[in-house]
Amino acid sequence: MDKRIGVFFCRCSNLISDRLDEERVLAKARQIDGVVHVASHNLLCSPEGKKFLAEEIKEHSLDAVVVAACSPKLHEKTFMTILEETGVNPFMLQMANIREQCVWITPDKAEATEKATAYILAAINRVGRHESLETKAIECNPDILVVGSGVAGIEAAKNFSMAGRKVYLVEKEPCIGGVVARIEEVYPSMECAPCMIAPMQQEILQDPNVEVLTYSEIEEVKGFLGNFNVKILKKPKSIDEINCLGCGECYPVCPVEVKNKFDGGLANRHAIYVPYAGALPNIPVIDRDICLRFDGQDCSKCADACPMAAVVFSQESETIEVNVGGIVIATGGETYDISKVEELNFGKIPGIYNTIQMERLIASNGPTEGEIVMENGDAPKKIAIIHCAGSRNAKHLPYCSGICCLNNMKLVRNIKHAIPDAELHLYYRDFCLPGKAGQAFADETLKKAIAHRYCGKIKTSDSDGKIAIHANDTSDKFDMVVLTPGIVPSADGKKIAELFDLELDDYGFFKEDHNLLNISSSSMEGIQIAGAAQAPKGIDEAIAQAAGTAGKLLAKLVPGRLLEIETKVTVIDEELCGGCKMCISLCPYSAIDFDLEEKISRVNEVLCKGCGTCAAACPSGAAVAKHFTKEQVYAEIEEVTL
Amino acid sequence: MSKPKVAFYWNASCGGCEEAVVDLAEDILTVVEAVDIAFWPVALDFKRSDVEAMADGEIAVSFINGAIRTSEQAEMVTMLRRKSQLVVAFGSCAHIGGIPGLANVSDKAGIFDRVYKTESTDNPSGTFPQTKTDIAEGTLTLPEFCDTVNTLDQVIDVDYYLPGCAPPPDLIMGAVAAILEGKLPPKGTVLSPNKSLCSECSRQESKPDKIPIEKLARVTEISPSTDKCFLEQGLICMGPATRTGCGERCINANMPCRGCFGPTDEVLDQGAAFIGALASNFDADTPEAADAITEKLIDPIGIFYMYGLPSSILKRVQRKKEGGE
Amino acid sequence: MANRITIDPITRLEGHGKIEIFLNDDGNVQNAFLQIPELRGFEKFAEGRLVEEMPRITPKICGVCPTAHHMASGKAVDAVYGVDPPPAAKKIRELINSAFMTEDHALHFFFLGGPDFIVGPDAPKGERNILGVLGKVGLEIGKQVISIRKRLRNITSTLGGRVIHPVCNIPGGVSRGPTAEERDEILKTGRDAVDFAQFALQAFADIVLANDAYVQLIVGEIYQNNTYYMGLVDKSNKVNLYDGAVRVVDPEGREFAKFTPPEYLEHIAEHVEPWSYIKFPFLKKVGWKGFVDGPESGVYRVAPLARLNVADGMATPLAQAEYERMFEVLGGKPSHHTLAWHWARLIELLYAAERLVELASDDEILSDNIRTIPSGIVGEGVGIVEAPRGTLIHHYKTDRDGRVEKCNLIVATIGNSAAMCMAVEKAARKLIKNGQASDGILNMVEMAFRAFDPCMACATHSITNAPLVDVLLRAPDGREVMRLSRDDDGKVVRETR
Amino acid sequence: MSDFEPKIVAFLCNYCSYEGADRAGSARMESPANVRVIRTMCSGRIEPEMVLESFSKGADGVMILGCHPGDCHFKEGNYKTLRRYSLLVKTLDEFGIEPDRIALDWVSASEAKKYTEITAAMTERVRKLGPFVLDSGSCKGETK
Repeated sequence: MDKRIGVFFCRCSNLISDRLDEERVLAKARQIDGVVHVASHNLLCSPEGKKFLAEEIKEHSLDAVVVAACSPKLHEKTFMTILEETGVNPFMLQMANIREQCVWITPDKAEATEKATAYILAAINRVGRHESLETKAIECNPDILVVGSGVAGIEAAKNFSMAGRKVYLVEKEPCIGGVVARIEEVYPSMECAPCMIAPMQQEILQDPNVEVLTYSEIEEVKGFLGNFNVKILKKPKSIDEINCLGCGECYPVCPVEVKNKFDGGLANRHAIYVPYAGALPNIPVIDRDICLRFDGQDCSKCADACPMAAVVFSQESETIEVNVGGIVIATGGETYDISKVEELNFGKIPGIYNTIQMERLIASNGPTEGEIVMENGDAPKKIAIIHCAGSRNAKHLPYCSGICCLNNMKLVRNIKHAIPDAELHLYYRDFCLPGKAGQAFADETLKKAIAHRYCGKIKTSDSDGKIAIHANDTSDKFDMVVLTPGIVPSADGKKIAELFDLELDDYGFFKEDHNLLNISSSSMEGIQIAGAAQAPKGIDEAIAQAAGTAGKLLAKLVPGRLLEIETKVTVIDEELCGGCKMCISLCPYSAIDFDLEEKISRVNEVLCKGCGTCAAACPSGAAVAKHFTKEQVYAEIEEVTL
Repeated sequence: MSKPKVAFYWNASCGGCEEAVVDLAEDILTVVEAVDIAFWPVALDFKRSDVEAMADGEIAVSFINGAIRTSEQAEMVTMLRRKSQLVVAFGSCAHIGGIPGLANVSDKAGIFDRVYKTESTDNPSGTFPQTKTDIAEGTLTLPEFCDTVNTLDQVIDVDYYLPGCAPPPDLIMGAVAAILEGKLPPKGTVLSPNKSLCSECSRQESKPDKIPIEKLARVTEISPSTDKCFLEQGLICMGPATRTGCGERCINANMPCRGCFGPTDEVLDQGAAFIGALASNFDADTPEAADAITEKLIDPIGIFYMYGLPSSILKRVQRKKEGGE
Repeated sequence: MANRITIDPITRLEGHGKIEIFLNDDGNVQNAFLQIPELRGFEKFAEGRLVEEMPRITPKICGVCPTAHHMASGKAVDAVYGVDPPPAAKKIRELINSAFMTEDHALHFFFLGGPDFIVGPDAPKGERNILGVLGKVGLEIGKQVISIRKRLRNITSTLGGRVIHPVCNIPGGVSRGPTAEERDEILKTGRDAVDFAQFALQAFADIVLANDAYVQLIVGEIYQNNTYYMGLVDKSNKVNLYDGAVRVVDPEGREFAKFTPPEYLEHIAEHVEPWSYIKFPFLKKVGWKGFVDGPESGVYRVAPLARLNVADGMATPLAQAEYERMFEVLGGKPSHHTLAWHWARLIELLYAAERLVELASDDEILSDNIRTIPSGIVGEGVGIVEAPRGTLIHHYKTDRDGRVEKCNLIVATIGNSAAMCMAVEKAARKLIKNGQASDGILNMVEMAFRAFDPCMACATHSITNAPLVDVLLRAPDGREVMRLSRDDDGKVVRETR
Repeated sequence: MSDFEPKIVAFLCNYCSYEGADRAGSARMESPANVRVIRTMCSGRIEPEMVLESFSKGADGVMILGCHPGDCHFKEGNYKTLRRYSLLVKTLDEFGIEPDRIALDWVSASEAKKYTEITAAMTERVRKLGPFVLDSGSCKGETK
């Protein structure tokens, strides 16, 4: 090693020097080849100390420096900066931790002296093998990915767009708007939901900053705040979106029908369909799982019916790769599968409905165009709404979703509006009516209903065509019963969590960074969460949280700001790598890819965080952990074992 | 001008390296024409005295195979080093110790105690071979048998290495050509590509990027698939930790690599490097789970160091007495 | 203290060989020793290894006959796991073994033993090699020798992965079988090998048998030892090189013993001398009586002539005919004529080639069923095959995991170790009188060695000339009194110091 | 050999164990001078080869300390260490190096006390085993 090495001993104002034989230590250091200068200072981290160090480095034109002092944890940066200022590569520094891990932990002066010597010699031997490294920084990407296009997703996207950011809004369904777009009215204002949300939908769909990707799913995510690489799978709609007018000629002619989940299964849809009347964007998709043509049969009825020749059976799925700086997860929630609560007999006794079904019966864009009728077509005369169906129940949902009660009040009003003479009963434990408008809204509503209080136990049974409800040792019969379950995370939350490497809470909602201080950040820097994906909440809270996430990310992702990336990364020597692939699965940051051309592995230095695990596992020594190379570690081993 | 003198010598080896030379078939004739084989005990009138009589450096190049197992071998190669301008360690045994190097799991006492007391040995008096035996007519002598097998470069300075058990013809001819044409790489070069075997393996393409190793298998339990990566099948294949250039002879016979070419330049210890690569991919996140997989690896030394024990960092199994020899 | 003659070194047998000849005060031979100063200790370092790795480890005992070790080891491992390979696997193994035998024997005749006869014992040493043979039989033939060897070795490379140290034997079968194309090539090679073997025998007849001097040399007294013989035979007592029972005949040719591999310990024991690293096998039931021959001495011999001596015949037609012809000329069975080893070797060459064709013609070797996966473990197994240089025995004991606890090896090449000492001593006694070593001793000793084909033949597989022996006569003080060696023309040079 | 002072090489990960060792010092706790620390970014960086190298260079014992499973700064580096450890120890054992000469443990940044305890325990363990001197053999005939 032909470096000019300088060794600087920090007395740490006698905290160190009192506890060992300084001269002995320094004498040893002086004997080592390559050490051209050895000096002590009372306190190297002090302003004078720094000045001293800088001058010494210049004066003795050192190109590698050992600082024997406190822990590198405290002052490695400090001294690296000094090297840099004096024109020496900052990585030409090696600190010998002779304070915390030597004199302070070793009462015996002689032992401390010997150990300090070993550490200093190891540092000298190591620094002789150091290489100059260049710190790298990348410009952070200000663009945003929003996953889920319910009210929360749309609100977030809108905010980013307002700030002029490019937004990718990804929705797995054919249409945007989530649940809200499918209900008639919202509490407490009883405002028309479609009227309320449609403008938001249209705005987003037409926003030049926002690329709406419906019928699409996330395939792969890599990276960190400021630099995420995301692969998005665009499922084939089998429709030419430019040519399609949304005239609706195609679906009536489709010979296939299945229950439509967007109507809670109350009505059927065809293989080619739009989820519900007025869904946006107004473009049908072909469900290839049930389409005859994709079952190998020769059917082209929809294509024949299309005036614009917009049906494209040959359309293929496409994976697009986008780079964004931040991500918002707004995948929403859904209602608990109430059929799991056996004693309520949902799906077994005709006339028992769940919230969504009721909403759709009420909705004028629903299957009955707003008429509340039973399967036989008659309007129900006597209706019961059962609150907390499955909620606050250890066997089902232990928690209270906090929005069902008020929503039920809304249903009461909708029902009374549709069937004024209907007899309406509410079965509840106690009402949860949060918010400044909640109580008033409930009080006003309850005048319209006959309420039964019950204590926990409730079940239903079939009694000749009617539904009997048994509670509090009393029974009563109804034409229609509405069960209102609580809110759970959307079914694919788990998959999303894995893709984005996020933590979930006990109930499967995305875990917030802090349950009080920061509910809009996920467990991963740069990924925000909004809406029911984080916890059950109403529209108002969802919107607020969405706006919050936007604020956080906009603050973090300032265009032009540089993000420093790890310097001590691992690199794979192309000449040496044999392509055994043993390293690839080891990287916690998926930073290693296999180059099919060259048949070797490559490290993406932007993603690499420098843990060196792959280097430790590389059987041909091709993977080299910068600043922690074998050679450098062995240099230390050699001295500390002397 | 006179042809360059070439010497071939062998130590603790099997003769396979000589076979490899003979397997050059027609090619060997061209070699024989180009050089003057000054010394080849297998082939020529062996006169140690003749070599002793040579001037230092008179031999252009000595190809020496076999590990160093006896004092005689050590003396012989020391002399050859002196007489030769270049010394090439020829084959796995000279390069990294080879199979005879596995003897470093034991020592002279252990070996004598077994070899001369086997079930079939009729040796009631417990006679062992002696370096000196006095008989009525005089004294018979034998060379000393070492406790530890050494690679050639642990005994003398080596210029180049021809790896393999045995080295394949193309590498041999390549080396000979390089020497004859004076196109020599830097001293210490192993005359085979500095990449792992996987780079040439026909099964690399189909090998998945991620192979979580749930459990290891033995060839006693399964029949190896003819196209899947052996590790993917749970069978130990030293390919990832082994230098390429062999022509994947074992893989072509549907058998996993055992590492006869030794590691690549950057690796000090072939076995340790392989342990790092293999075990990091164990599908285990608890000590218990890791132990469960490890349990299947009954003979780590025999598998990970089958050819390279003497050249490994620890070199031999450590004997339960303080100090080495 | 007697005078001593040191022959050091002779060509190696897994290491150098060294002969010490001691003269009594009359200057006549009092004692002669063959010393083998080499040992690698496989029996020891096999301990602790996984037994299924043994077929990959043990071939390294000998790079000249690795295939034989691979086969013996493979069979021993099958036994350890108590598994019987499918017929196809057995046939593929024997096919490889036959290809190897053919190639190895052919090489010996033309490259090593051949020159003595074809070119002539007293020809200049520069001619006493394959080149000399070429001069005699024509370059075309020489090219044939090289090419047939290459092609035969390719069979092993193809099926065994490596020709030097094959790897294909796994417990209960082989790792791969031949493709149809490979099979066709193998068959072609086999047929050519048969022609080649017949040509070799013809050459032997024309050049050797037609020359009375040679014949006298063969049947002469110098190269005779009346010993027991050992070799593998099939059910009908025909020579089999891959499988069967071990048969032993006494010096009269009567069956002395016949045993299966697991019984070998009842029949074979090895004697240890402090002056050699090699052990000296003998027949347990006769006992060790020193380096002497005759029915009282347990010394037995192995390899070609021994195998033909123990067998009732050859299992293939062409070889059988040659077998009968040979014993007729040699004056019946058994033949004790060491130099007849060469002849017997050629007959085995023919047999191996014929067997190769038989096996290659068998469609079963194309079967997919080449493996029986072990279901349990027995924990002990013995595998025996005939290596070119004799009966080869591998014996393993393992724990329940199949890890070797004990390994015992009786390697073919030492089968004749005692006999070789005797041959040397005999030649010496014959040729050294009153302290004067006649010039003839050189070639006589050389020929005695080459006849035993020596994995001394490790040494002999070279295109240059066969090894030469120096004879040093030493005074009691160890001073060299005389040195006998050959000059480049093969003339004996006597240097008195 | 009461006067035997073992040399122990301790590989510490930067984010947990090294911090823990620092805090032990800051709190003026006591840890044997026999333990010589080498810092790596993550315990996942520590190669089996480095452990062998330590022994061959004169270490009597080797310690590998990392973050607690689940707490790794690099998510899962310490799991890789854990996986390799089992096979490494087994191999060393086959080589005749007692498993007691090597240790893998988890020390968080706050576990200063634990650091001092395990380093002391390890030192005693190795002291009992006595020195490790590499038996690398030679080419001399005599057996010990």
